Amino acid sequence: MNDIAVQQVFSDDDELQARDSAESIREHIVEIVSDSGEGAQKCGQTFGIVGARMGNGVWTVEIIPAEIQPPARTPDGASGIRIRLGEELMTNMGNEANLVVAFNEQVLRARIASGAYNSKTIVLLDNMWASDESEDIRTEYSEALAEFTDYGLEVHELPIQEECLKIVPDPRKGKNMFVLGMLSHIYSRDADKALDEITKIFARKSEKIISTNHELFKAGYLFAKENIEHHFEIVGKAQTDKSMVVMSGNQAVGLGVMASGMEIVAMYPITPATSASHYLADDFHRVGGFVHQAEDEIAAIGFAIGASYAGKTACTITSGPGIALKTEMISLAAMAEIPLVIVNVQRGGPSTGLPTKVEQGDLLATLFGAPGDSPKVILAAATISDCFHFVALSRKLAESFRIPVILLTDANLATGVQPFERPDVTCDWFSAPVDQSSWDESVLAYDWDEETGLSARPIPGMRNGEYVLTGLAHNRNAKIAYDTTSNQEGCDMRSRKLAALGRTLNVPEIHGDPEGDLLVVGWGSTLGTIEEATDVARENGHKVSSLHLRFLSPMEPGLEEIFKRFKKVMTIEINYSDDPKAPLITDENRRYAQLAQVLRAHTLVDIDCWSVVSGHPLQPGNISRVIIDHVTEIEGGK
Amino acid sequence: MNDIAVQQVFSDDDELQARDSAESIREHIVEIVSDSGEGAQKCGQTFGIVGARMGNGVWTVEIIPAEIQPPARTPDGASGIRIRLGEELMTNMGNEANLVVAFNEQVLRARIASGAYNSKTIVLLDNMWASDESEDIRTEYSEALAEFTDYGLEVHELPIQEECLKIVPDPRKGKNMFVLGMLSHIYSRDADKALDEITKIFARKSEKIISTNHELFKAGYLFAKENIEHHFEIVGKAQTDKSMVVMSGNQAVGLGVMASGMEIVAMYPITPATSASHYLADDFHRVGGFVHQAEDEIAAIGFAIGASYAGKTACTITSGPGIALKTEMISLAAMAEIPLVIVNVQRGGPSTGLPTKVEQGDLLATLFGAPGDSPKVILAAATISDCFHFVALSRKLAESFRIPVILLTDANLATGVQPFERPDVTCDWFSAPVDQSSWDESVLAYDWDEETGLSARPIPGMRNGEYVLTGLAHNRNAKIAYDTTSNQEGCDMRSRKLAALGRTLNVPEIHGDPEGDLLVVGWGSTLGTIEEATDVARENGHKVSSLHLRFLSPMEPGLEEIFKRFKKVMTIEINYSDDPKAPLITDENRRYAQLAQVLRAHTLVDIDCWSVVSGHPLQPGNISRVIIDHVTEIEGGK
Amino acid sequence: MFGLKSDWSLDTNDRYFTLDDYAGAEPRWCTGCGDLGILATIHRVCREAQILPEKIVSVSGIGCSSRLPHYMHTYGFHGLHGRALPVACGVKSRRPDLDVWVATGDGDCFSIGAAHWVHALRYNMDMTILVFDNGIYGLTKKQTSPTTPEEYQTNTHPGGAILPPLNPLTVSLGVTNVSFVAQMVDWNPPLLYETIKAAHDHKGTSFVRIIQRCPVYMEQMNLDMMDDPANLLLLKHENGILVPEGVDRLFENQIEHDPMNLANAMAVAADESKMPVGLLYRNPDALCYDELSNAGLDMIDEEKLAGVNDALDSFTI
Amino acid sequence: MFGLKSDWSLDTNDRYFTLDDYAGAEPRWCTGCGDLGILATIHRVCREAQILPEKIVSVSGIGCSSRLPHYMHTYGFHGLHGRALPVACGVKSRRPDLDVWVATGDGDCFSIGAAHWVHALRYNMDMTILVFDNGIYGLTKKQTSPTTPEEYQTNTHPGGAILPPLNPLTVSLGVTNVSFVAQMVDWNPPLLYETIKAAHDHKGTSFVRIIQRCPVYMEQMNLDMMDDPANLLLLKHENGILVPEGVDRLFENQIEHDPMNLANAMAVAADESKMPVGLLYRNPDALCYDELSNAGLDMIDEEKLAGVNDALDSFTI
Ligand SMILES: Cc1ncc(C[n+]2csc(CCOP(=O)(O)OP(=O)(O)O)c2C)c(N)n1
Ligand SMILES: Cc1ncc(C[n+]2csc(CCOP(=O)(O)OP(=O)(O)O)c2C)c(N)n1
Ligand code: SF4
Ligand code: SF4
Ligand SMILES: [Mg+2]
Ligand SMILES: [Mg+2]
Repeated sequence: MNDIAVQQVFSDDDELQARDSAESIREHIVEIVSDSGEGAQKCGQTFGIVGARMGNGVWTVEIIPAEIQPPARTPDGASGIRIRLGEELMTNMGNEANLVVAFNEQVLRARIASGAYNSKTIVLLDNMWASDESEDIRTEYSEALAEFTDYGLEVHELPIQEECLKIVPDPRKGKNMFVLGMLSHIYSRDADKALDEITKIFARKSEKIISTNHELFKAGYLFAKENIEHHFEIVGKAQTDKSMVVMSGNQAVGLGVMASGMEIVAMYPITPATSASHYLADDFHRVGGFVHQAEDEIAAIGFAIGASYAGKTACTITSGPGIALKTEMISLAAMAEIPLVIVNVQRGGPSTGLPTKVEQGDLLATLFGAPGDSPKVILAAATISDCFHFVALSRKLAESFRIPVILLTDANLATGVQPFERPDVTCDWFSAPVDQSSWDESVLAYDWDEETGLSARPIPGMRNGEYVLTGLAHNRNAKIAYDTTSNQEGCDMRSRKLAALGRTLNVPEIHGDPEGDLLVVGWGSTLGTIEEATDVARENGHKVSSLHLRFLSPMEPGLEEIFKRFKKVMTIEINYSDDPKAPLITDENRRYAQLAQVLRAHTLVDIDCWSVVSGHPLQPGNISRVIIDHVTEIEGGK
Repeated sequence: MNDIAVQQVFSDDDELQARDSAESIREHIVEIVSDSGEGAQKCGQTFGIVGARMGNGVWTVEIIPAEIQPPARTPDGASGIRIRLGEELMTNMGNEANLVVAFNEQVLRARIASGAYNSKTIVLLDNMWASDESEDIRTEYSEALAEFTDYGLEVHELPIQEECLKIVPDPRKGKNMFVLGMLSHIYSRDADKALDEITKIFARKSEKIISTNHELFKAGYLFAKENIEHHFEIVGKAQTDKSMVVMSGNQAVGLGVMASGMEIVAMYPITPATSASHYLADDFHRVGGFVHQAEDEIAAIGFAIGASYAGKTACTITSGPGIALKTEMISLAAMAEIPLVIVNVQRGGPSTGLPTKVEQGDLLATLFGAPGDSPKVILAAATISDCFHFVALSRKLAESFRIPVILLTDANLATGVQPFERPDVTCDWFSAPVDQSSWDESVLAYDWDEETGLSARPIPGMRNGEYVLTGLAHNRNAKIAYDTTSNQEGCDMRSRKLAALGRTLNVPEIHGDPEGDLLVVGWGSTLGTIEEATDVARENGHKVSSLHLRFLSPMEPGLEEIFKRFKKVMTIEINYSDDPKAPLITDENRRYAQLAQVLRAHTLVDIDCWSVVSGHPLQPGNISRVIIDHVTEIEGGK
Repeated sequence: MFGLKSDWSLDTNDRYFTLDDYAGAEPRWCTGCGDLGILATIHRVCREAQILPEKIVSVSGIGCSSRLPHYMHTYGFHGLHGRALPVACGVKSRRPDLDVWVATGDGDCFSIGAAHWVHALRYNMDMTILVFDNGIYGLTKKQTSPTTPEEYQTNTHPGGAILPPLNPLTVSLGVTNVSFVAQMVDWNPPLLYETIKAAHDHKGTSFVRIIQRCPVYMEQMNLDMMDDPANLLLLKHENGILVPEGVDRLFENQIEHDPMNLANAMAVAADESKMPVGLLYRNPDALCYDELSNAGLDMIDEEKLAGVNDALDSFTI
Repeated sequence: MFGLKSDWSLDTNDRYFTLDDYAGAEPRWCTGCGDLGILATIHRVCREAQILPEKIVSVSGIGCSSRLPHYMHTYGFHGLHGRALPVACGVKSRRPDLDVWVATGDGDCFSIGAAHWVHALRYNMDMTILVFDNGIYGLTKKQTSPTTPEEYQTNTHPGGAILPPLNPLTVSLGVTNVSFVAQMVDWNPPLLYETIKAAHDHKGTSFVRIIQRCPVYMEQMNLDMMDDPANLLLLKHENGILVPEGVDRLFENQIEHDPMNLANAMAVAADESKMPVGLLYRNPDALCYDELSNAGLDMIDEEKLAGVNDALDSFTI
């Protein structure tokens, strides 16, 4: 039996021995890069999950090529994954990788170009190309190798393909498990946990496939043990007593929907939002929910609005271009006060832009996109845990405030995988069943509370509650009203709801000292990076703190006061702003990053910004340099 | 013959006599209100045109009911027109009317409710209802009359219907010309000019119809002469040597398109934009142009973009909900640098809102509506003359800067009628013919100038210019580019164009002193009202000036510096802002009017705002009170 | 507060509804507008079926015709131009107990709403779609619609509409999974009644194109047909629309047409020499999407909680 | 700088184009993707017709198939998902000299673009529309499209697609003023060539649905047909698609079908037991909207100036 084999190969002695000789480190960043379709991502995800199960801090981020099946052995085709593994909680993708396993030398070149490595990076490279039958390939290989050496990388050429061929005839499917084995030895992983995970991956496949993959894993493990000098140990200290879950941001959104009690997700496929719906399509039935794939984005939100109107607050999930198309409907939801949850998994814009890449480019569009005044609640998830919890929160806010709620996440959260505390869902999380009691006839359909703008809504089926919802200007009685006061009153009441919600929010907590030279403000998926970078700056003796906003509409309170306690405030964002040093750009005409723009109007504080639209997640190393540059300037100006 | 009859009735003596006894006044506001379909608007427009031809300043604004054929004799059904007629140039609709002709008493009630009259308003009311066969109507009539008297109106009951019946069997069609005759006597109009205009109106109808209407006119004229004591004279002093045209803002937009050399307008009907296309559908063929009515707004802008891409910069005309639908396409035009003119005739929002009413509610949506960074040029017309000239300007900017240009007008300009200097169009105004010379192969499709972001574009048909336009991130060679630098470069270059255009703009001129206590900033159709109101405040001894912005993206330069010369700056706008005195609203959470929001971020000056969303044009009387209230507070605070 | 299920069958029997119980605000359509008669007919169908007013949701887009919900004393959703159908589908998606009606215009449905039209017919959720086809944009004052007759002068085509009018029947019949397609004129109240009743009785999406008079902007179009009923072709069949006694005497042209026969329906629809009135097609067996979208509706909270926990388990480390 | 007209007919004769002259960037489609063969066929048709590359504009939406413009060395417009057709119509609206091709997918055209699809067929502007129908969303990785076979498992319907697939032919044929409807499979290069050539030669909008293999996400769908050509039905007619010698031997099912006969075309399209390949319908006399939209194109500036002044005159006081 298989299990016995495991025992045999990984005897206690072996394990012990392995651990003994390992160098103890606090964290490492590992990448696995390959052509698309070679399973590098599956390998890395499993490596990450094993890490999480061992109590390590883990952050994974996928390296996604633009094409479905890009040509093999091309830099553009680089597909893979990065795993940051540490003793403590990891909050971002980190800087240059410490170790990378590459299935061919070309994909490595792309990663080098994007600054993923430095001269200390250990490279484990499949050497199969050195003896390829094509002379071109052999040349490419040796040329690239020379390049890498120039770059200072420590390259180990390994016979990965060759070793796998001993077990399977076509190592394109299987090499990844061999590599997982290698990595498991290098990082002193618990091999049983890894084998467990492999079993899970292939659960729907045959016994044969499972055992072959186990075999590959073991071969890799032993190969590393015998042939690779590098051997590390990263003790898992992040583990709490609490049970943990590990998932991607999009899965978290899907689970959040399930835990919120929403029963309808209406969507139209769009990268990088779609995988949230894929997850739901698999699992939504567990809570009696249904995913409607509509004919387009407008129909998707229309369908969700219909369900919401009928009493089942619904959700639509999309990305930038989809948000653009939904603009008119979002405005209807605001105007007619239809509870609705809209998840926007932001990607690179404008237009079709960078579909698979990260940007925080939709803040202004969601705040201001619709003609007229269309107040809505806007939340931004900063972590994968937020992705889960904020969906449930959104549903509650949508219903309590009779308002559309937009939850902003991004491509980085969507595909990143991270452990977080297992949420303790209770039945209170679910929306109440559709109320079908009689409606009190004396209560109007929009019986706005003067103070808060709030009102209860009749649900179809409620006797005596009959009213006609309209996107035209209307009065408390839901009747179309063109008189001189109704539209003003309606606008007042809808805006008032934001003030009412704002009153319930707390002043956000500052990361670092409550005053100082520089305050860095961020939002969304950059939380971990900014905090880590701020910490570095502070460790270097600079008076820097950071602040992360999760409510963007209404704003969290107390910002102006916080800002005034710092000599300078700047935002760091992944969206466009004019570089102040660029030609023609002056203090007067400079176009600011999106949150900076909003905060300037909101607080009148002269908020600076630093932002990029390269499509890549921010690295703490770069960001700490940016921060130190800015704070040094202030210190100089003292 | 008809002409002889004219001579007979209006002998020189009569004319003279009429003028002699007339009271000379500087201006009057006249309204004609009726049930829908009774021709009040035609009557008023003609009255206005005659005024313009006599050298008077004229401003007309339509009173439009929400329904096509609202029930007769209901306040909601009030349909009509207001004409402000003065010696000098008129720039806005003014305050309460001086004289009103009402076809029934119910429509008057709506106007009273909306504050259109005061106790000095002279009312000329058809008395036919006093003897209606329905007792209900007779009662309504007498009750309303009592109401009016209470209100202090000076009501003259006149047998208008009765008099018309002497000429036509169904005075519903015809009464308006009788009223035109009445008004022409009351205001000492040149009757020949009026008869001319009547002939023009019915040019396509039979001789019989023309002569009947002439007859009605003359009857009205004589009736007033004999029965109405009021008799005024408003000398036309606005007339210059220059030839003048008189038209509505939407007609001006249509003519602007014709004068710009654009050949395609692609549109989908939407109020209040559609009548611009109606005008073009009539006349566009004169310049070889074509109006495409598309299946929806997205197709309309797509069609325009296609024509633009193919070398014929095109135009799409719409209103708020249409802009919402076009959001994704506008972002494509920005991203792929397609010259395009988008006219947005703003109406009341959000959502379907107040389709026939005015709002300046789309500034933020056009500035920020699209995901990612989508720089575009945004202009706002302040006058009907601007509606004409800015379309031509927009086409030029669109081509020179390879950028979409959005021209904002509004429902007020769209239906208002005003004389302005006849534009002197030359062939230079037209776009050059489609360039079909060979393209220099060494020049890339986006050969961005580092300084300005500008580049020349290849047009299909140009040999060697072949390139593929894409909304994906792309490099100078128009190739899809997901690398780390291309998207940043593209975004930089597109934004740079705004800086380059901004450099060519002048510091806007201040209306009034260059410094003082209060600066009122406005944009769009409120120009005349704000300036008149500012003048009133200044005449009352307050140090108030005003500033009107026509470029909203990029902004005109020097604003911060201007603002700093005033103790306080506030915007006055027709869009939503939280009333600072409303419950829960604080300095911190207050949501500002749209231009105020933009200017606060732009200048960091603490800009206040006053705005309303009643759907009505602003009246100088109200606005001067608002201004005086605000400035008094500052003076008190000295 | 009652749960959804428990309340569905409450007090249906002790209430009797008159026409007035279904009538909302006073209609603001023009005198002579065909919409008035259609509204009255809908009221009648509701009254005959004694539908609980609070269980009716009428959904519309924007247009004269789309004002209809305001004139019903029921729940209503007067949404966005062209988007009635997605909203109606959403309403139905989790509320099988609601009786969903859609009022839409020729511009609303066939122009800006065309994609939703095709796809709603495909979904075949249980609802009654009435297209008020006056061949013109009414509310926005006389622009060309997809069904405006060629050469008819409008404000966007003052020289006359330039394309032959779209035939909504042939397109509708071409949509896979379509289950009910009928056509009727507004000025034959008994037949209109039977048509709307049959549409309402049908399980699935019933698509009824109603040729509707707009005396204000479209005098000509229908007058031809009204003046000379020979321009109409009455479709008769035992499975078709019931033709009330006496009514069929008005039609000089009549054919037997089996509504189960799609090929024949296509042929009848395609022949534009006469305007067919009656039921063109009906397939009671077409798949209804709402039966799928409503799956899981009866799940209780405890089951849901177990479901969420099971799902979380698979992510637990 | 040359004016539009003067340059139209310049130097057409002294240039000869090879296939390479039409080839753009190297295609990035998957191995075995049917798109590759379609692209090659388009290159061939262009080469045979010796179209000036700079006069070709290929317009697309978003999808794997919509990458096509990048692989042509011509002008191209790779626009927004679902919106290829309005853009293509706009391109053609004032440039009768340009040869407009549209590459679109089953999602792009039949789902999000459905309204434009119906209306572009109605406009019937002179262009060639090729729908690359792989029955799946390729680019976004295996979601259900309107033409996904029932029960086929996708990422949005892991339990299998729940609706019967839309029949794009019956819808297209139902659109008034449609003028050319053909269907072909990507894996028969000679017939595909003749089909695209015929489509390109046709004046008006040619709609060609190409059943396209997507080995990555849609193995099953086409394999049935490829394995057993008995699933296909070859349409033959002297006015139809030319069937190259030897090719018709591959088809055990063949019928004579007159493409002028709309009713027959409907019947052939509606019969889903076999997949018809060939020309279903062609009407050379349908009105072409571009002939109207191009009116006035040759007006010189002086005439325009006179036109503007005439117009201004009517507003002058
Ligand atoms: C997005 C959007 N585009 C355009 C309009 C303007 N609009 C309102 S109704 C209408 C067309 C009405 O025609 P139809 O659907 O035939 O209805 P009818 O009025 O004839 O009953 C249009 C274009 C709108 N309200 N919203
Ligand atoms: C507005 C918008 N919605 C969704 C998407 C995402 N998207 C890109 S391609 C595509 C569908 C592709 O399917 P199809 O049209 O069949 O083309 P294929 O890839 O199969 O050739 C979708 C949904 C998008 N880019 N833009
Ligand atoms: S305009 Fe026509 S469709 Fe609209 S209400 Fe009047 S008659 Fe009816
Ligand atoms: S995913 Fe399918 S359609 Fe797309 S390129 Fe690959 S094989 Fe072709
Ligand atoms: Mg209509
Ligand atoms: Mg496809």
